[in-house]
Amino acid sequence: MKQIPCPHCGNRAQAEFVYERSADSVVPLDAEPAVAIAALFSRANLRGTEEELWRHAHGCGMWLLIRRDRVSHHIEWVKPIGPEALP
Amino acid sequence: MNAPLINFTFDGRALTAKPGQTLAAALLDQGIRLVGRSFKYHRPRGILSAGIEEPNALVTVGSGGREEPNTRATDLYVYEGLNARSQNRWPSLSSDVGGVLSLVSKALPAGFYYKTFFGPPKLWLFYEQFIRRAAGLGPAPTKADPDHYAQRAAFCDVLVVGSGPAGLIAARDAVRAGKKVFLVEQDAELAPSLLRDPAEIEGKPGRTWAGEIATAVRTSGGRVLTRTSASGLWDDQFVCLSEKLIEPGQIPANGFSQRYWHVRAGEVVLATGAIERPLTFANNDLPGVMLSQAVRTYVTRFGVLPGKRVVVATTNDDGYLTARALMAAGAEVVVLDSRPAPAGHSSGVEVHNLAAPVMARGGKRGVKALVATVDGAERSFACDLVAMSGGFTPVVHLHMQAGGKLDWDQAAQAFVPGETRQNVRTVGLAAEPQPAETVGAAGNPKAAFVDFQNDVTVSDLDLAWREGYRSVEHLKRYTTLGMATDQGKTGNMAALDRIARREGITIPEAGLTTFRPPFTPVSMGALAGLATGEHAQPTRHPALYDLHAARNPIWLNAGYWKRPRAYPQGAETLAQAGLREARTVRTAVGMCDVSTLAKFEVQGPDAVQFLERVCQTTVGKLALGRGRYTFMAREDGLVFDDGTVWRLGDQRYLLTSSTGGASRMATWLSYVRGHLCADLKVSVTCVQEHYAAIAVAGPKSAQVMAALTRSEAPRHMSVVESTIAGAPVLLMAASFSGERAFEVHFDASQAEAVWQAIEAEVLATGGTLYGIEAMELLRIEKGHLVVGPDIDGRLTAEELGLGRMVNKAGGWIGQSCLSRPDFADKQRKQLIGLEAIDGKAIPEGSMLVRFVGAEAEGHVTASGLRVLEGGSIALAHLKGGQARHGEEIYAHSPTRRQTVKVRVTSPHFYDPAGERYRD
Amino acid sequence: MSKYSALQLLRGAFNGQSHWQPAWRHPDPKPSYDVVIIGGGGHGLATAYYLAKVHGITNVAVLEKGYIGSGNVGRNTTIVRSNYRLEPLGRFYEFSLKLWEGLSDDLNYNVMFSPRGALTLGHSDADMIRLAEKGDAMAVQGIEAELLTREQVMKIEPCLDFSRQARFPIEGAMIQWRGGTARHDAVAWGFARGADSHGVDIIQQCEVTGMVMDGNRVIAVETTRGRINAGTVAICAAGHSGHIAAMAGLKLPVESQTLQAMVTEGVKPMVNTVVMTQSLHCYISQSDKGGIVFGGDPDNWPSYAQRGQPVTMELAIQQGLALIPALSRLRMLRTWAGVTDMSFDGSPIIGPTPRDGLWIDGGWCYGGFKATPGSGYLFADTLANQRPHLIVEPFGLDRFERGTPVDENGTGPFPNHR
Amino acid sequence: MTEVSIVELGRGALHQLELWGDPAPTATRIAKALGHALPPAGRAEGDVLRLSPTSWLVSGDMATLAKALGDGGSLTPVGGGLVQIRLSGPGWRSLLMEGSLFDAESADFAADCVATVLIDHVTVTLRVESEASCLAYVPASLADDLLRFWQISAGGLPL
Repeated sequence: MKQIPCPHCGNRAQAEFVYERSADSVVPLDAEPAVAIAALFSRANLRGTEEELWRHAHGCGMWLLIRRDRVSHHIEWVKPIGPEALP
Repeated sequence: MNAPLINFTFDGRALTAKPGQTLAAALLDQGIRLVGRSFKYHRPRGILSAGIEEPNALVTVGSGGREEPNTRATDLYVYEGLNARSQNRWPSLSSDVGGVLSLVSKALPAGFYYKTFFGPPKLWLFYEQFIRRAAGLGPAPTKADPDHYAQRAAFCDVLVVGSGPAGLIAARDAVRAGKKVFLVEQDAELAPSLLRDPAEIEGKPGRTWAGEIATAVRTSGGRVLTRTSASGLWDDQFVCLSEKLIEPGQIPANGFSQRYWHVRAGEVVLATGAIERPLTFANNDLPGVMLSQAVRTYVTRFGVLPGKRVVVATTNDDGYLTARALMAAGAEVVVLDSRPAPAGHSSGVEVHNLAAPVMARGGKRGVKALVATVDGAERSFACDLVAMSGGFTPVVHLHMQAGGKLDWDQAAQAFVPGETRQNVRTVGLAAEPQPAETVGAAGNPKAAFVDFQNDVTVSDLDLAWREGYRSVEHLKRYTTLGMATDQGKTGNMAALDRIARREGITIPEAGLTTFRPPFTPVSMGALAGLATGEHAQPTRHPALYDLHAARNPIWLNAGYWKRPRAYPQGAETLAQAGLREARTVRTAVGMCDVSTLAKFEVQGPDAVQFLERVCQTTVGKLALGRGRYTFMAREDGLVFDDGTVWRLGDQRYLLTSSTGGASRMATWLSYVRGHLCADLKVSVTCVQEHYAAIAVAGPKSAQVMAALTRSEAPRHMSVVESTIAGAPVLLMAASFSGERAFEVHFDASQAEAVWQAIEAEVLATGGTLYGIEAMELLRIEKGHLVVGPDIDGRLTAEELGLGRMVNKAGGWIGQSCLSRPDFADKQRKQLIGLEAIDGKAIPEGSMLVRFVGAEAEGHVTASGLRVLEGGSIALAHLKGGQARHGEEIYAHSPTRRQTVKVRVTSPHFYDPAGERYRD
Repeated sequence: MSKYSALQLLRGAFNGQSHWQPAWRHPDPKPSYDVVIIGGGGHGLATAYYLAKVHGITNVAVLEKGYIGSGNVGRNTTIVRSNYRLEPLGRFYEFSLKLWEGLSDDLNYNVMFSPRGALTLGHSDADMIRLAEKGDAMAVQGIEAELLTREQVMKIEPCLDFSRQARFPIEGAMIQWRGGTARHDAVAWGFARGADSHGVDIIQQCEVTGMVMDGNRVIAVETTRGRINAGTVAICAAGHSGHIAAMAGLKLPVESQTLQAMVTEGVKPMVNTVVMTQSLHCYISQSDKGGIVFGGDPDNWPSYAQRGQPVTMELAIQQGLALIPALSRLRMLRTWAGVTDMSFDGSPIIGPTPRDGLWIDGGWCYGGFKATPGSGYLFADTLANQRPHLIVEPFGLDRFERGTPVDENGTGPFPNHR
Repeated sequence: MTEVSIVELGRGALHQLELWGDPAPTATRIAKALGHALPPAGRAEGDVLRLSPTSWLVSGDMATLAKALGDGGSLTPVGGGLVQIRLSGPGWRSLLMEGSLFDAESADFAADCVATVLIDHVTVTLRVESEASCLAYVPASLADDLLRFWQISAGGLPL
């Protein structure tokens, strides 16, 4: 049960967050088929550090980009994603 | 002053205990030594330890829903009325038939079951019944638990696990540094080691000193919890504690029997101490062979003398403390020390050096003598108690759970905590155990037990090693070593020692198995908290719930929601009520709660751009006040949801989608908005619960709406703002039934007024309430799809028959993945209709086959009937189905023994031209 | 190989069980093998066994970085069944189930396959329809399935909560009587002993660290015990498939996630079958030792740690206690976790890779244990004939880009949406 | 037993304010109209409560707000979907620790602090009103369940 520093809500228990997808599986809008298919159906899936998209589903609801070690679970950083926002 | 004695029973025998005694202490006090039977051979067993590591003395306590099997007598404080029963014996503890297994044990070595019971699986199933009945420990519970278990969060700067002197010092230092401290002790008393070995600390009696620190912890905002076990340590110092508010089987005063804590700590200090190791010799499992510190605990803390003639067998200095305590209590003591005599040392007790036990003699009534080698020669010592100490195993479980490594302490012959990546440190005897020697196993290896509860002997280890199960994990799994309820807390080191000797390596080279949570077993009830029984998962009540409830519907659990399925009249069955309701909708009018639909307000200058990404249909062409059917594709191009989109204002849209997919849709919209389209000027607000919604459907629905709103009802697929019963409503002319119909959406706080107004008008017009059952009949006949059975996430819009509605301009998400080659295959499944040729009901879910015996080419997704005319119809997925209209095939359900001949048709059975939508 | 039998055990009673031989050798790796299998788990060992036994290909090495059976074959909930909705899955798992039925005899190692019934509960009429659909799909394929009424379920599994106000009322069930459980470790050991007896080298403490390529062909593997040349390299390392495939420059349609399970202290028999449910995420059975074995959802986040999330398990227990209220006073004794290859349609991946000489058997999600003999047999056949066996053809690695996933749940490409 | 009172207040007239594009100019207009700035993350002020980086929950006079908002964002009625429950008395913080994973006992969680948290499977938005009480905004369909949870839990709070 990680503690995840939400840039909007502060430190919160992992149970409030949902992992959505790895950053390398984001299909950009209007991606060419080959790009979309590659993004959607293959993963680096590293036994190491990767960037991932999470959502603070049971908190502020915002999307977050998290860089994290998948063996130790250590979080290197968390960055907010989304529209421009006031502090 | 003598406190009153506590009455309890053991196997029906009325007994008494002194206050503060554990069941084990009380039984020993009463001279009861035989407490249980072992798992495999049903050997008679007594009490080995005085703590949570106990492998032998397991009992069942409590009654009814509070019956708790496998409770350790050493970890159970006697309470008035305690009713404890021994386990795994029949007919009684002293004459257990299962004991015959002891006699054939020679043919039942470790892993014997892998080598026999061959034959067909049914034969194993037959043998297995007997094995299952013989195995298991306590009785299987049968009743629901009447008690509550709380689950509670806590946050602290420092969590100290263990309240021995080292833990108390850590707690005191943290308090002095201004920290919020949690101090956790599994025993009922703080600093239990000071009850066993009273001492003066910092010039005060140890107990006083301990009490002062506890008070300091409390007054500085921290907490002190006794009877609390730290069972698991997870990422980022997240620690689960299980606190016994009352003893197992006891009736709680406030309804709560345990509290399970989820603690996030800044730092965790493990002052978890060490567990004494037994010595490995023949018959070391006899009642009356006990751990040395445990004996001392019984003597000093509980005032019980477990034996009068005692042999203390030790590999370390701690055994001498036991010898002294025993002598002070009046016992006759001999010490067997495995080590050579130290120079000039006098302990005032008969000591034999270079002495190690070989075999105990005795029976179910207990040990009678201990045979030992003393300086190479065998000698027998008559005794009624053996107190043994093979050194100490630090409790490193939580350290290891935290991802910590282990180091080897040669002097103590023990693994000690090494580096860890979490903010966790270990102090006291868990970090620096007392020096001790390792003595190998002695005596007949077949009777020398390493894992007491699971009956693993030295010869079992030898056999496993000989057969190639040499990794510790193989050894553990093959022999079941350390897999009993005590998780090998006492026996693992002896096993490692044996294996290292066989392999010719050191113990650290042999390694250790991984410790996983929990440290001590945790009640399932505590893990579930209050979320049990009918509250295991929340039930969602729609805004109109109470109004339905007053009308006594048949309820449907639809996911989390509770929805009316039909409103039967008189003795109507569900099917009868559903059909009546559907027919009334077809001929007059009906009303139905559709509040649970997912609803989103999409607003802003870029709302259309956003919606045309998400919806596969066009949105931009929608005129103000108009709406249309829409559907959405996943990124892989397959349709996953459908609904409607309405233009409420210039830049304001309402998007509805399926109830079951509501949270998935909310997440999806949030992803598209928040990540893919972060630069758009748009807001997407979930209004699923804000709007309650009532569908009014039927040829008379326009008349009903006109009467309610005192204005002409909007035409099909138009939306107007209006008022019903004084409440503002959105009136959307949309149909899911094939009839002219409306959805009335309104602020859920107006639920009662709006419902009652509509209900009065509907009933006055000869209409009815209808539920999901009728809704299904109506929509199937019309060929409307639902998410789940029809839109199952495996078909494209084209295959669902929605192709001509797809936005040809593209731009919707999922488009690029539809270019994958196999989607061009016209033999993929497609949505079609079916009608039964002989009128029989078409079994929902049945397989579509060309003939019985052929392979399935599709299946029935929804089955219904022609509401007014009768005749069975269905929706289905069929390979290449859109080109097979007119073909006759079979809907085949072997599980229901039904086979119905059906004709493939269009899925639109009712008013395909949509003429009924016009007034 | 000394034969296992009751008679031999009895003989042992008189010689102190001293006549038993090692179940497998501990050889050093040879410089070269016809087939090198990466991963000494159930699938790798089974593949080696059938390669040797059925196809006579015995110059085979199974490389295991730890000890054999240390991965998912030893960290599951031991359930064996073939009750799938989609035809390719039904066909595959039924093939496997048939092998299970003769496995103890075939291996001369009792894997304790216990067909005590795989019971899937339905909590609503809709659930019952979906169960009927699954049962019908099975039956049409010749896989026996039976729908049960609430009353029938009551007789089979009286410990369940049959009250009408139950959160998950029991409307009925589907049962596959031939489903059940097996002793997980015994499967690894039995295949290891069998493979070894046919000459296969099982090499433990031998981690593959790289692949040696000649153009597009994999010709050898680098290991912690040196380079080993191989005619064919077969990846059988589910959980770590992606890590291994990356050594050959491949990205897979797989994400590694943790799946947890737990067992309670043992009690006398109370759960007779394997209890699963159509709409919940917990599955419950009772081991021969009496412990109630519990599984739930995967942790739904990528992790290579064999360590789960406490709250995930608590959710599974909440559901389990709602189904069997009497479990409340039992105690959770032990938890474990495995790293699973979550594929992008929930189905396995078996067949060739874009690299010549490199084949894969992975993507098992949480269905790998019951697949063990079938996967081994069919993968061995695939390797021996250098083409996918008909039954595993639908499970090719390229099915995602072709557009033919085998998506049992229809939930699309993200494992955590399943 | 620690004292806490749990009172269901029912649904209220609430709107969700969302800003799009560059939020700064809109926020300035709104601040002028409200007489105070839009509260930052984790805070509430007056009738306005911050929900997320781009959204606020507001009650009171919508006309002024709508005028100030202009086309800088949206104002959407959401009050029908939320039931408000007031926890008061010395035990409210203690009660919020039950079935939760959030530190409601922290001194930092003071008056006008806002947090959306998970309690007994339910996502709840909390606003500290004062040391004496806290207001919870609960999804209406789940309010019955959460109320029951709180009522039972209140009986077993630790000292």
